[in-house]
Amino acid sequence: MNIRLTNRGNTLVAVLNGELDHHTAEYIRQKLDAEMLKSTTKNMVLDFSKVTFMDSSGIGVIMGRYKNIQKLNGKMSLAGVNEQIKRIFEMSGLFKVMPAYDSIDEAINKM
Amino acid sequence: MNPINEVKLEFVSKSSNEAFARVVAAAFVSQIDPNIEELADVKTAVSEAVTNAIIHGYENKTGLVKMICKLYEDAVEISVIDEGKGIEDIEKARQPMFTSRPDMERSGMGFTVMENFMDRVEVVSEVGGVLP
Amino acid sequence: MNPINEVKLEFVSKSSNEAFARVVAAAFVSQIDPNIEELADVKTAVSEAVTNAIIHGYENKTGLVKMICKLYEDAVEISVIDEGKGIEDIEKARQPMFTSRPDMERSGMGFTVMENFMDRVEVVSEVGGVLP
Amino acid sequence: MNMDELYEKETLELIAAAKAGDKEAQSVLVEKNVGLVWSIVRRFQNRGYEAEDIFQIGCIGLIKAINKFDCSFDVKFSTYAVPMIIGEIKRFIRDDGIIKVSRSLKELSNKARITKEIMSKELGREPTVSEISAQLGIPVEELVMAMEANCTPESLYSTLGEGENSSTLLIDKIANESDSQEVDIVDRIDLRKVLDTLKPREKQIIVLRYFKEKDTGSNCKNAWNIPSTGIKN
Ligand SMILES: Nc1ncnc2c1ncn2[C@@H]1O[C@H](COP(=O)(O)OP(=O)(O)OP(=O)(O)O)[C@@H](O)[C@H]1O
Ligand SMILES: Nc1ncnc2c1ncn2[C@@H]1O[C@H](COP(=O)(O)OP(=O)(O)OP(=O)(O)O)[C@@H](O)[C@H]1O
Ligand SMILES: [Mg+2]
Ligand SMILES: [Mg+2]
Repeated sequence: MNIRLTNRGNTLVAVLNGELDHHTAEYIRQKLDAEMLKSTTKNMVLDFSKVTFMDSSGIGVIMGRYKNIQKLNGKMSLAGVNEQIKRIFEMSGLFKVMPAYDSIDEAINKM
Repeated sequence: MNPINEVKLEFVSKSSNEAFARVVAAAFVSQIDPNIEELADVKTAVSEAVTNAIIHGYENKTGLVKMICKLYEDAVEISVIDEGKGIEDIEKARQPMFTSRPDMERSGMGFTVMENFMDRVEVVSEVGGVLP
Repeated sequence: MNPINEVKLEFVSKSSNEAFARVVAAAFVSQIDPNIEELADVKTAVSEAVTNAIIHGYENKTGLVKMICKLYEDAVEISVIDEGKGIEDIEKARQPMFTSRPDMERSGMGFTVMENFMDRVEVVSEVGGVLP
Repeated sequence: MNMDELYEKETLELIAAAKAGDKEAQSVLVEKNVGLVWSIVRRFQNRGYEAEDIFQIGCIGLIKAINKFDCSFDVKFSTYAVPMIIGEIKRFIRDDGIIKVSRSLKELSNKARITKEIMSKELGREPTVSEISAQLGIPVEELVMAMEANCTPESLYSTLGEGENSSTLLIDKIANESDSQEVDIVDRIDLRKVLDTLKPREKQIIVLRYFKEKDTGSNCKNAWNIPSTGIKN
């Protein structure tokens, strides 16, 4: 699993690549938190288009970031979620708190 | 009914073995020639069970996780077993969003995911067995 | 020296499990990110050992084959174990072109291949154990 | 003198003749060992080469073995020839072998994803793993592994974290872990335990060892070379 981070305006865009499970979750968590701490961004877009596997550990990572961003009065959204992962998000009611879009650009436009 | 094929895997409770267990389960299940979605379902369910064994059962200490895969004429059965601390209240544990470890950013969705991705999930547990 | 990681696999001596054992070994070895040739070598060696267990050890009857994979800092060790009939003369068995089953179109190259594809091959055996 | 010895003696005579320049003797020797070469070639299948090509390379190895074999070696010719043949084949395919598995699996997994998309459109349903693997021309096992491409995405030798200055190698971390509590449990599932449970008369163990140089740097010399003194025993 690796992660590519870029700032677009006051939105942090994170492209996740690989498998998001308990083993890789900690690394992703650290990367995202470190970036949020040092930059002035308050919104976040997580791009899942390159994520090949995810289990409930991924929900934990997302919900954890969501809580932090709420404290900053920021917004969070998802992009490029495939069917398999979408099912897990639906199960956990994640879409009730953040929207998902087809692409990063769309996510940023609707931010 | 006796299984047509059966394999048993034992591994150390390291998080890096989660992906390993998934490959093994996927390789076993591919005997029944599933499609990619079905395979992904099995992998996700196995991942949940193995992760639970590592973080809840053994609380990240070192222990052995067993995975037994059985192939029947019309079904595949995968058991993930740990000898860790056990589950006190299974019914509660299976509820969506119940987690004993919110501090670890767990969402309490593991069992729910397993139930949704497999046809049947059985949980058997005895409390006890704290690692030496 | 203690291994950094270790897994144990047990499977029924069915020829369809040969490919399965290869995947498991390959998945284990890929922890050290080998190159394609190295991985192919390991898979071939494992395949030879597992095939021997099935056809010679158990003579195609049903038995259990064990595979233990260990990761050390600078090495991977894979053991393939059967409880079949055993090898009478190990030195002879290891010679290129020696086979006890020319009738089965075996070429007697299994051990030679293992030796050449791995850095070291140990063979331990006791004769006996006919399957019930 | 038994059949084996007779055969070996005849071989030695042919080798002597071949080394002295007798082309006829050389081709008789090659002919006699065609089966040997093929039985090695078979072990290189599924690596993306034509068997016939590998066979030709194997024969070059065989001829080298004929030319280099010395009757004073005190081993059977075949014992000497096999590592030479394998070595020749490996040198031939080594250039491709440098590709890391992690990378090739990732490529394959991408291919599999695309193939799957195309096939499900064509079939009007999800293709099964065997259908996809047939389409890609790879065994099902390869496909299953590839789809778990991130099985071990990080090389043990890659640095933790991405920053230039983070110099902790993953291998160090794992090595440290293994110093602590990891140790005793691993001990418990030790081979010894398994051995103890086996009835002694039924013991049969084959240990394969695969040493990996700690430095996986660009060349993988010792680890994979056929030892030039491959004629011990
Ligand atoms: N193997 C186990 N040993 C002991 N307790 C367990 C085990 N598996 C699950 N549990 C208990 O059941 C609870 C629910 O498990 P579940 O997998 O549904 O959620 P979670 O692991 O807490 O969170 P998530 O899986 O979403 O990350 C856990 O919080 C834990 O208390
Ligand atoms: N697990 C085993 N149990 C009993 N005998 C064995 C076992 N493995 C090998 N042998 C004996 O050793 C001989 C040599 O094994 P080797 O793998 O080199 O050749 P082979 O299996 O006969 O032929 P090939 O591997 O080329 O198909 C076998 O013919 C058999 O007699
Ligand atoms: Mg869980
Ligand atoms: Mg053999």
